[in-house]
Amino acid sequence: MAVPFLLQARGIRKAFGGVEVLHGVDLDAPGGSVLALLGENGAGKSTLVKIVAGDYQPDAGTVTVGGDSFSALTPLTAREHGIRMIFQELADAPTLTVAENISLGRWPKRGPFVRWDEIRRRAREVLDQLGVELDVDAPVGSLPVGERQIVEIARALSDRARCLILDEPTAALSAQETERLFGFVRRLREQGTALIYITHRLDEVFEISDRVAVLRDGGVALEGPTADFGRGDLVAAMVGRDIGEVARPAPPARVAPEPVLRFDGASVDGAFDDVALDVRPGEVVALYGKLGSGTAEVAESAFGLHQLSGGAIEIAGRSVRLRDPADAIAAGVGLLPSDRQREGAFLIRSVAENLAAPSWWSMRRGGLFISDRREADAYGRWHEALRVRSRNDPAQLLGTLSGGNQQKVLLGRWLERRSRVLLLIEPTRGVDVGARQEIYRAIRELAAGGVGVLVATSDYEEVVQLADRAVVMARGRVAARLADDEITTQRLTEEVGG
Amino acid sequence: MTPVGTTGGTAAATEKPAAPGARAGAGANLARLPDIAPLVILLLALGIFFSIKSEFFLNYDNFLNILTAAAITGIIAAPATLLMVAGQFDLSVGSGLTFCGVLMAYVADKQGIFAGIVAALAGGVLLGLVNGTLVTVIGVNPLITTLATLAAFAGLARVIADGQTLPVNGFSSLGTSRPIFDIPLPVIIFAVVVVGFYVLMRYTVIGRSMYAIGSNPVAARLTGLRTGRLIFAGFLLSGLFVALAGLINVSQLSAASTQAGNGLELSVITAVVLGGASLAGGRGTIVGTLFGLLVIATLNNGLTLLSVNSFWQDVARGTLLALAVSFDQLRLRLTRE
Amino acid sequence: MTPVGTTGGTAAATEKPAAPGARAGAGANLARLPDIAPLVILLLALGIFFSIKSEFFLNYDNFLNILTAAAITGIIAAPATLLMVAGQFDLSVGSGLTFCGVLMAYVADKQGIFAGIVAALAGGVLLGLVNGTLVTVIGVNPLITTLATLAAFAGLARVIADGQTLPVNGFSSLGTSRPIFDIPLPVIIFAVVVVGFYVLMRYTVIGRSMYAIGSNPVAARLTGLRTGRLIFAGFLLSGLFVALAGLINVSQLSAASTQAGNGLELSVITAVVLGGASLAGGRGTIVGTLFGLLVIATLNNGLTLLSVNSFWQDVARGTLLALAVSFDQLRLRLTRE
Amino acid sequence: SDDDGDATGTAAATTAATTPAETPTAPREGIVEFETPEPGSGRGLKLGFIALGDSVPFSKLVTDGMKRAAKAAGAELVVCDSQLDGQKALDCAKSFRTQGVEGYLNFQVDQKLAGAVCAAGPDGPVIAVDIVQEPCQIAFSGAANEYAGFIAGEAMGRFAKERWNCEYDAYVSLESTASPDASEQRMGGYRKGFQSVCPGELKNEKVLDADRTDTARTKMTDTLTTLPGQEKIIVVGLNDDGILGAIAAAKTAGREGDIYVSGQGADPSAWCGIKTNPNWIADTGYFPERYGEIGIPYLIKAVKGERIPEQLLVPHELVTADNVDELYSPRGC
Ligand SMILES: Nc1ncnc2c1ncn2[C@@H]1O[C@H](COP(=O)(O)OP(=O)(O)OP(=O)(O)O)[C@@H](O)[C@H]1O
Ligand SMILES: Nc1ncnc2c1ncn2[C@@H]1O[C@H](COP(=O)(O)OP(=O)(O)OP(=O)(O)O)[C@@H](O)[C@H]1O
Ligand SMILES: [Mg+2]
Ligand SMILES: [Mg+2]
Repeated sequence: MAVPFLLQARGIRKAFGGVEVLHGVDLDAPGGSVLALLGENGAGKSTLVKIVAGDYQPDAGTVTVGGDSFSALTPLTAREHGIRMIFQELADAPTLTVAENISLGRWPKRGPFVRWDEIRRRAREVLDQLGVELDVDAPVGSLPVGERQIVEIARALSDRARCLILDEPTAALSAQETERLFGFVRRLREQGTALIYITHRLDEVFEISDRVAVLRDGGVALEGPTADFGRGDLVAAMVGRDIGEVARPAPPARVAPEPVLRFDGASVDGAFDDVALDVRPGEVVALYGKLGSGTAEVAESAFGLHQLSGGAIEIAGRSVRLRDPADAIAAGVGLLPSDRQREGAFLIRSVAENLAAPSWWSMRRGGLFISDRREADAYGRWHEALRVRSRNDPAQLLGTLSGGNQQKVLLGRWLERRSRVLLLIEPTRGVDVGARQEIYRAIRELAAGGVGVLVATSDYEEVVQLADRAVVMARGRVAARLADDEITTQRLTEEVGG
Repeated sequence: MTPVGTTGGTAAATEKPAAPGARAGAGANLARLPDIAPLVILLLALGIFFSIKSEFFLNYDNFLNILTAAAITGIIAAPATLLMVAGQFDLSVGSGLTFCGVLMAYVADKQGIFAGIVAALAGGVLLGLVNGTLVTVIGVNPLITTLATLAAFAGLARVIADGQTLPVNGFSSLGTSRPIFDIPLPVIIFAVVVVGFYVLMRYTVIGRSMYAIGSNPVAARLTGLRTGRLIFAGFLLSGLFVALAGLINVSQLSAASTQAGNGLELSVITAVVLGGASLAGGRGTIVGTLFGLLVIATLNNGLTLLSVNSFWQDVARGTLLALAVSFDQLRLRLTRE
Repeated sequence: MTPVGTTGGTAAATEKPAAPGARAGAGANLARLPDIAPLVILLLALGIFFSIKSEFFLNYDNFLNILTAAAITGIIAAPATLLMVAGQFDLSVGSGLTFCGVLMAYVADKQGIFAGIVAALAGGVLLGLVNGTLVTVIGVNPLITTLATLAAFAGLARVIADGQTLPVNGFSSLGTSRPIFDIPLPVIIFAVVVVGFYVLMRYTVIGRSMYAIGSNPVAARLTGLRTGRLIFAGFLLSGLFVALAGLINVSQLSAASTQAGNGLELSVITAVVLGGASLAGGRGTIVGTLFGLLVIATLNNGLTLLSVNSFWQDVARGTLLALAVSFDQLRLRLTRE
Repeated sequence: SDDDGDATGTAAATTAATTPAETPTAPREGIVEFETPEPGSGRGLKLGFIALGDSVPFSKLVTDGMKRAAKAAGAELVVCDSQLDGQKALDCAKSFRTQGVEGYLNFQVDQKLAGAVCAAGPDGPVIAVDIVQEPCQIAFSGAANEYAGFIAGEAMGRFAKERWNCEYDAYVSLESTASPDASEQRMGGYRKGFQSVCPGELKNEKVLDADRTDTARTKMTDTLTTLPGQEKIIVVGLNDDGILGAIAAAKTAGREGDIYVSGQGADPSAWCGIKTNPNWIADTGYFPERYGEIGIPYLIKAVKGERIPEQLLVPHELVTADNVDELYSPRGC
């Protein structure tokens, strides 16, 4: 390699439906270094990298890859030039096996035939390197999201990329998996690969990146070596103001004595065992554990998604048997699922409908009627409160919002529903730092208004910033219970185990 | 993040529920009008063409002929649109129509007209129950389910009628009376059904829920919608309207034929899909279906008026259908860029 | 974390590609065998039942009758499976078969048999080109596209034949010769096609790409697969095999009828879907389709041997179809819990 | 110049084909009488019947009649429904061979496909039913199409002459592209019969492809629009289904009195119309339920090696309001 690899974007412009998202962005990603790309939800990060990966065609500008310039790449030309991308949302083939997905689109072949043995061997090899154990013959669609994300990463790593783009790859990964991914990223950097890394987690930026670029208002707001900046600089560049330090919430003003949600020795076969837990109106309880520790299943079983094999669940003092989510919702429970697009979003419907869906039956008038107006009003309320970045058009399709903003709309649907119990699974996954604070504030306000909130999360910062009490889980069992000042990053990491 | 592939435009993508940025659904108020624009233009073009070519085309009577021809298919196409919006199909409508008609004739012969009507409606409900149970309780794919009931109910109808056309006397007013402005009753019923489904789909919880279910069934369940019940209700509605259409058909012909509904499922699906509904669910409107029906009925009517050979009629119908949709696609492509 | 909704089992979810926890796809080697198990059991049960009931059932000749009856549908069902795996349909196969047959007869009458064969194949390619272009280049929904070509090509066939059945002499060996073990050539061709598509779908890059496209077209495009071209090729293949089936049909009947392919599209889809392919794409195998075909052909054959009234045959066919798939669903439900 | 879309062929309906040497002037040649088969005459014989498509009412009546006659004769009858599909008829023939059928009646949809079906079927005598089955048929049984059309056409002509002195407004012929041969013979017979009373060119002739009730209704509705104000419209059809559709169209258009109809078959669904509708001028009776009383006895004879006539035509009857009660038993009119 005489000339080191360089990926260069110049003057990239892109508009959607008349609204320009990128106003002429320049970006350099040299080989052998990691560029962190930051920005608020909807700033245009994904749009920019999709242009580089050939998924979107820019309205203006050029992309230069290793010396060749393009006014528009296609997925195929991008791939041929060594560009690989891990998309923010899963882009896998659910009915195909893990092995096939890892080799998707470039199956090893002999003549016209694919080499199944080689496909499996390759898959095992990459997965070994990533240190994960997965059945390579299982259909990807049968795996949990986190594992699917790993398969996506394995795919991008399984052949020699000259430029690898990772769009929020760690959103669904455990700390351990994240560490392994970073190991890989470093190795690729040493091998001369150009890496673009998009994240909302600032500590990751400092841990892994060499350079940083912040997108704001359609342009690059800040750019330079990571070492030159502090956390505050980055946040300020992203949101245009300083949002201050992470702090523990003030203790709740008023907590009713009677729990609104109670797990009494509850078990679900194969997921969790003998969990006891109270959530009282007015408080936020965190259920902290690594991916696969059972935290999500605990929350889901209070939403009627798993049938208890033992113990009981009480809501507002009454023992309930929840056969399905409709039962749970009728009992006043709301759930924000972990896999936004698959389990929460109506992508081809409007944001207003998405927000109002669980409330339709109580919004109706005169029998079964419902009006666009009332839906729009509901949207108006939460659009403001949650600072959703969009065209502020209730009829905009949800699928055209950025990922983080979709998350806010889906959270808003339970705020609108006025649930007594909120079950939030990874509520700020993929949400930017600024908005994260907004969401935390909204959650705290809800609690203050008498709602009981249970947050299942694998993000200890989230626990620290949000929870009044924390229940730590490991391997399906409660490992520790922490309250108030006991909730520190350190304690959490300790209790959850190596 | 926005699902990838918005600009793609390979057709493969267009049918996937997750394919975003595809044309705006019915929910987007503004996006709606343009959606059926090409159908409206096509309808106008056909109207102008046939008016020039045939002196009989532009005429109140003929206008009613067109609507009458569309009425039976239309009455069934309305719930079919609702089902397709929820990501479901009902292929059993044709044999359902036959079955209900035959049941009516058979019972009416023995117990009188009123009992016959009740029997037909019960037959429609039965069909809906069977389809609904198989799809929502057992979990069988709707296509297979309704292919199975398509065969079974056609057979049952023939068993009941012993393969014969059964005459029905004294029951012609439903199909042939013209209560106001000389408009045949079936056309009025058709209009009421269209308006009813327009309101249902656009302004009621049930309609909304159907769109939600079609656009993402898992998410629909997780927002508390009783997806099973709602889909069940959709199949019941379909059965009920099939029975209504069967009654009208019997009344118009004063007889129940075991061939009456042959091929109806294809006409219904053609109209619904031409009207913009997506097989993947989540998209489609009753207004679109209405225009789909009108385009097809106008085409058939005009070609008959011009005494076009039936073979060429098929060719013309197929070609026009392809052209219309291609044109629409190209338009979308252009406006998007 | 487990995707929520896994245990749900509302049917609504089962057809969505994204539905989590849905049954394992064809790609999973181990999951494959059990998938067709209920069909195999059903086939055995039918075999035993008919063997007891009719002395003529269990007999080499009758066995060949069953296979011959399945051959034409089967030759078309193979590419149809490939298309469905890629998330596409071809409803134009019936009129395509008619069209190619008529073209063969028309040209053979003027230019000789060989020219006729070439014409038929060209006709199939033309059909494939039209479908492929509309779907992949223009981006029209495959259902609409092939509904349009269904009408247009049926019309064209009738125009060419002037509505008549055209006799074809001196071309019977393709359809009726029995080169080895007294097995009719169409059966041998059918077997070769099945094996060919088995290998194609299971072991070649093209086959796997089709699964990827059907499973998630967006992902397929993003990994650089030429989705448009591949789907185009799928339609071309479909057209080509339709032509082959058309030739066999003409050869068997020594004539080309303008009714030859009526309703074939439904038989093909029934077999493919019964065989486990999903309308949403990404799932389905040629072995499944083969068993789907055999179940239907055996049922038809056995019921005819028992001289069951054809109306009851319809009822039996529909009911059995529904029962078989329900049973399969219930089994899945049980094994999952 | 005809029309329609779905030439689905389902109602190749009261179909039939070449009845050679059938001319209106010598109408009754080849016509035989119905006879109840002699009990026991068929004992030990295995006979076959390829049905046209029992979803067509006419075909179902034929099938049932065949079964009755075979039972009366004590013969085993294997019935196979070809569902209006040549390919299925071929499967039926093969299956007959497998089952050792000794002789069969063939009512297969398309005479041009007969060669292949003959070749695939068992050896033994074949009697064609309504549709010629060259080269293997030893006899043709069933409708005398041209004659059947002729007698109804003649009756219609007489009506037109008496009522309007042959000054009618239009002549609408409901035909079938799905079974072109039968259609041509039958409707040609109509024309000849009509013209034998009202000579000269037909006035304002319209030919519609309308062999099913629903297609006939749609077509007739549109056609009536092109005949505004006309009150003397003659409508003739190759089956009663089409006529029922035409009447429905006229009724819906409020012009029930403007059309004067005649169909073929005198199916049960037509009896009340013939009896009570003054505009239903005449129909031709086909007696499909009694086809078996010709087909089965002659097939038994043939299997036993007797010579039988080549033409076994049905004794058609002109059916009008005057004789419908004698010939049939219309109920609930
Ligand atoms: N297909 C589309 N159609 C319309 N608007 C779109 C589309 N894709 C993106 N947008 C808009 O472009 C803007 C930028 O979106 P993008 O997905 O690039 O944001 P992002 O920076 O990746 O955000 P996040 O951090 O939430 O992932 C958003 O306002 C979004 O609504
Ligand atoms: N999501 C839904 N899907 C289908 N049917 C529903 C749904 N929600 C409610 N229903 C039906 O509507 C009826 C009344 O609903 P619900 O119990 O929500 O009324 P409500 O008590 O007035 O509501 P709320 O307590 O939210 O104000 C019930 O019979 C129920 O079957
Ligand atoms: Mg993004
Ligand atoms: Mg309530």
